[in-house]
Amino acid sequence: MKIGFYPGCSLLGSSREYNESLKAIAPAMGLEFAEVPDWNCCGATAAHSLDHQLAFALPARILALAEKAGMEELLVPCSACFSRLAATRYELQKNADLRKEIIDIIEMPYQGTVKVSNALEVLCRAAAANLNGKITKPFAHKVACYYGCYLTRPTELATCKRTEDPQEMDELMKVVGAEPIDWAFKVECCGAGLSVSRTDLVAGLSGKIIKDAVHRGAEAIVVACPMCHTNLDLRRDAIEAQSHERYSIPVLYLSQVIGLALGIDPRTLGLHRHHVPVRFPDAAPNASADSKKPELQLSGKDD
Amino acid sequence: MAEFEPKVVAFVCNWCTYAGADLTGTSRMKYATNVRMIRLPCTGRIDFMLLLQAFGHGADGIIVSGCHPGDCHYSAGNFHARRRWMLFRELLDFAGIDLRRVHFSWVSAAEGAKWAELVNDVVNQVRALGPYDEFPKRLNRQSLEQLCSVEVGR
Amino acid sequence: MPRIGVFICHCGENISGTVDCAEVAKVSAEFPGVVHSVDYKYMCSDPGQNLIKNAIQEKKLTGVVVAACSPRMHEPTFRRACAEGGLNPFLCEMANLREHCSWVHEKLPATTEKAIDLVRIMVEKVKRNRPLFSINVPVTKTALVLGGGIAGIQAALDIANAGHKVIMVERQASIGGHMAQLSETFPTLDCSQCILTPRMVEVAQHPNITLYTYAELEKLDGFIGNFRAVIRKKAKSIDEKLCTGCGVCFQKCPNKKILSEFNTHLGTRTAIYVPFPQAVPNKPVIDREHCMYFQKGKCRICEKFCPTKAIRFDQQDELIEVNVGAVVAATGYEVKDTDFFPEYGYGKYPDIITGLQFERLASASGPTGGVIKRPSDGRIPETIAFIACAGSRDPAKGISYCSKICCMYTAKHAMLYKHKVHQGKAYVFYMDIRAGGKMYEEFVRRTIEEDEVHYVRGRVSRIYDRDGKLVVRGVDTLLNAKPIEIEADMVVLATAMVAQPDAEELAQKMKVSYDENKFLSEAHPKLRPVEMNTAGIFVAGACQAPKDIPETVAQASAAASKVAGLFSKDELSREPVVAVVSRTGPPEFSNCVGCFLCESACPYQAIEHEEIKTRDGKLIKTVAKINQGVCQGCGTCVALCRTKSIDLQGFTNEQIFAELVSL
Amino acid sequence: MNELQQTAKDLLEKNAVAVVIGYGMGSEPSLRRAVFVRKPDQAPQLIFDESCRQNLAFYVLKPEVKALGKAAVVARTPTLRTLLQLATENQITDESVVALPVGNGSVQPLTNFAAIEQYLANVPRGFTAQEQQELAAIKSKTLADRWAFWKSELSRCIKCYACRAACPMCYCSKCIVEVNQPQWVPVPSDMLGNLEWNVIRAMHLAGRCISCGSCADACPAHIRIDLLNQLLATEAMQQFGAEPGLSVRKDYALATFKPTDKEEFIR
Repeated sequence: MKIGFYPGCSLLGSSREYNESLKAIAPAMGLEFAEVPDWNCCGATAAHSLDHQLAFALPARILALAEKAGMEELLVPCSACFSRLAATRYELQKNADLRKEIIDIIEMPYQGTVKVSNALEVLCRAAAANLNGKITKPFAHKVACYYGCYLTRPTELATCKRTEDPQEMDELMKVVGAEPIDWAFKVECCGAGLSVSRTDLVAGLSGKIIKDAVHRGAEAIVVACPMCHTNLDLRRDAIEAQSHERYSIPVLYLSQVIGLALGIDPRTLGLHRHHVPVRFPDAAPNASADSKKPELQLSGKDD
Repeated sequence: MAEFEPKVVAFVCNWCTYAGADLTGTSRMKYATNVRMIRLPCTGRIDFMLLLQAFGHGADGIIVSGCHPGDCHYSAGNFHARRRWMLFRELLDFAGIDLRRVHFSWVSAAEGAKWAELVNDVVNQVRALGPYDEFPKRLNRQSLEQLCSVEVGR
Repeated sequence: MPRIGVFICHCGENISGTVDCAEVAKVSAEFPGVVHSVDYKYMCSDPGQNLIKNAIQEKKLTGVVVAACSPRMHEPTFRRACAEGGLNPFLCEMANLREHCSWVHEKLPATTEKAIDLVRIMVEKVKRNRPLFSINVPVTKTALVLGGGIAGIQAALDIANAGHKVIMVERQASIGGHMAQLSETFPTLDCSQCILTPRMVEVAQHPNITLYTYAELEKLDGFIGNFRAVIRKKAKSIDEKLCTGCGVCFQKCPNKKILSEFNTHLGTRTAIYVPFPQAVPNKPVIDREHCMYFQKGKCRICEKFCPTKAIRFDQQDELIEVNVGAVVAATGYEVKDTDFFPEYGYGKYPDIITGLQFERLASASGPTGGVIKRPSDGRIPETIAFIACAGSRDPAKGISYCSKICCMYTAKHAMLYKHKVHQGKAYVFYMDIRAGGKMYEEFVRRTIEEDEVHYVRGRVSRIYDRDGKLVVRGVDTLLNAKPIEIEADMVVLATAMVAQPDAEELAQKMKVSYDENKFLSEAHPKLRPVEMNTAGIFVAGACQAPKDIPETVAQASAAASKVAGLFSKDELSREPVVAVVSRTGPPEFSNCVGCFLCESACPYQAIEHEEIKTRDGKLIKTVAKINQGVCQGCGTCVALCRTKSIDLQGFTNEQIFAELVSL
Repeated sequence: MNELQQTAKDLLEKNAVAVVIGYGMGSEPSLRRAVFVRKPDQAPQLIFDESCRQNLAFYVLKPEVKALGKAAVVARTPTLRTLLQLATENQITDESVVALPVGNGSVQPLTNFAAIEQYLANVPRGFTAQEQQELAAIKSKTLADRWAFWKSELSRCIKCYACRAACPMCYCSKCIVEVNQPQWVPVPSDMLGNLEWNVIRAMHLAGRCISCGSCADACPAHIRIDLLNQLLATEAMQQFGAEPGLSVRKDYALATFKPTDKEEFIR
């Protein structure tokens, strides 16, 4: 299935491995991505708290470009981008006056025909259709599925059904052989955009999430959002400093977990880029020597 | 020639707007004399044909008014009426009948002032539009009287 | 030929101040059909009314127009005068010269012209008036009370004590309702069962009350004074006449692990059971879904031990048809279960309970004998958190209303807990404290000040488990909006009061309206709070909106007095302003084509199907028929009817056309 | 024999129906007329092509046709919808009529309402682009032009009521134009009466009209009265979600309401 693709800034920067792993698993999942030409910033996280029009105009331009390129569905892996694009589509659908106003600003025709999808829903759908029989190395570990905020809020845009206790990622993880744990912080706030400005707050909030996952026996935390990943992975030192505990639990993108289960080389999946070393796949017989190396590297952004 | 004085017919429900107009009276508020009220139990009773009949009998403007949604004495008559009005208005507009001559309103039994304002406003608007000569008329009392007087004159 | 009399009132100077009444009378005299036209200072005075009465007789009037004040003021007066003068009262109409003319216009020729027009309009209308006669319907002086909670009990007793028959229908095996489940009642802390059970017994023993428990309303037809109800008596599987209520059967019943509804699933019962020891009637029923004999075909132990041989496994549901004149709906409420709250674990934590469950824990007759214990492990909680507004006032959860009783019972719960567990800590999370009621605010203050319950103003965002504790995460908005966390052993949610799950179905059976929350709608929120928009059906208690016991009892007594008022006459008389379906001669017999599109437009479900048959019983056609006992005369069907087969007496199409033609 | 003819023949042979109402050749090659086939060997009279436009559903209600016994009716999509709408209005009962759907492939007799509902669920609906354009063209005129347009159109009306006779939803035994106490519509054909008649007709069909176009086809003066119906059908659909004739559910848009119906025109 061919599907539009909007990487946004993080998939080219801090979460390159999300991008890499999505692309790596795409063929097996029966997905083909077409990047939106000439795309721009989605506006997150500042625009909507500063300028109402700008907050809608930026995503609207992206959607208009996707429309122009003949796309029916647009995969937006970053949850923040997803939220902005989906919210814009929703508001413009509801409010004809606003739509007119925004069309005037972006000076492009806009119909709202492009469906905005996040990685979780696209991968769930693709897994159901295409993964059967392809799992060669079941990811047999206890995982804490962490949804964060944007996949479940606001309810009008939520793609998960039980928004306070979503199950979609848990089900997907079962498909690739993992054992999702029942835990309390699936949809708690990680601190998100305060990562840089108030690292102390992020350390507190994300610390609680990690603590609960660890205490309930999770071996990995699975996420679908670059922001969550940054806070849980990159801010680990700050978290440990504040909680006076050490946590070795790695944080993986769901695409990386699927990739591992498909037997894809960890380096291809970008596992070596993580701050917290990833010890998967653990000494499996056909694991390449290469795949063990990355865990020694710290946030190796060397290529 | 004296200024044109329009004839405005108001179809009102007994429980809200008629009572509201009573309150206008007890409060001694003044409004234009041009309005003639047809009292009905409920806006639900107002057949759309009555409006055309009013135009056909010389009305230059029409007011239809009843209870606010939720206040209907019969609990839902006004909701049913509102649906009919929605379609009827679209049809009149499509047929080229000037909707500035047909006004819909909710006036409660407590809104004496709103009634006075409404009547004045509609009368002023219709006065500005002039007599509704475009709309074909029936032979009615006045035209009959005119006819009679012509004959007598002969 | 019509002979119309016109009477112009000066109303002192109220009308004559701006309208030239003599001129109006003079012009009116010339209208076709007018044979008498006078003006007078005060038409509503005795001499004024005599003018009308005399003219009716002397001039043989066939219609009267009184041009005076608003018909909403004096129409009854002048109609009565006409009746006394020998004219059908519905041949009298009023032109509103005061409120709609003299008071709202200046003294100008146009004002007098308008007055003349108003008279002319009414003359044209009254010419087409037909004599109408009040509609009399007999009244069956028996009331049907649906629901045997405190609302139904109060209403039934009041009606019965007024000397009328009452049929009470309760769907559970015992009357008593939710009030029987409560421990103590605010603000006096008197024991709920102690005040309720004597009333339950009174119902059972009252000579005027017939009680059907384990029964439901199946069907309701008819109209005010003349309802016909079908009641389904579910099979109790016992012969009530033989059963003495000795209780041997439920002591012997082997299936003892069924969760008790009365104990809110915190205790158990047997398959043959009475819901609680003080049940009325105190005779068991067999719950067939859990009875081994009904499920597996073997057992019959109760039958073996029953000393009076009262067990009847082959008993069938029984349908009873009764005629009643009035219905009181007192079907009560439900509370939302804890699984309604995703943020509090979707009901997965056993120590998060509802307020109603807490009542059972606190009740001396409850599953723990009144000791507050955790359902999970039976430990006495050292810290307990109460969360008010669980679901209520939360549009995101679809419940935007206030459940009204939670502030008070939460205070009561916290107080009871502190009385029972002195060293325990109690927290109450609240949005606002609504303690409007006699001694209510004082009660809450006592909870806070004397019993030292910690009130935290803020919402709880999440509850999760950590090391055997329930972590309650919320915010204290009074402490600079700081997030707070409490490690509790038990959490009590004051879950929203909601309509019964089948409230909508019941409303449709009774053909009454209900609101978006499925609570039954009263006819007018202020002035007709216990009547429903279908005449003859009344409402009491929490099936109409959340309310506490005193309010429920007050409403039930009010409904009972309405019923007693209705039953005080043998016949009901009402204005004949109703819709009628016209009938014509053969071959059509009626212009109605039986499309019945009017049926759903009628706010009162007054439109019925009538079959026109030949003499030998062959169906010619089915046409609409208006039930005149039910019709309130709004005329919505009249405007909808394409063939104009329906007309509204008093406001006929002909009359309104005549008014328009006379413009 | 084609499928339609064969199906009709089978039905008649099996005595499943007493008459098949369908289209046959008219007095001129370009014309079609309704035929009532009662014998199996007459089945070849039945034809169906682009020119067969009349909505045959209304024959089903005629006493003369009813007297023949159970009928099968050759049904284009509008006819099928008409049958369902008539059912919601208590004019025909289930399994009293067999519909022979034409114009969408196989002619498989639909013997009950459920089958018609199911069939219609898969048929595209809504107005064609051309119909929408015609409506938009009038709407885009100025008020005065619209008035002038309809005045000139309606002045040609001779009040023959062919529109009524052709409309399957105009089944009232006594139409409002015949109600004379009071006289709702003046008898002579004058502008006011013509306007009133057409407004009444459109309003009475609002929420019930399934837009078959038979009224306009029947008009000898070629007045586009179907546009009035189309306008209200569009409005009823947009404002109330009314789509008459798709099920036997009683949901006449003007006999129900939503408290949230739009009312910005009411002050």
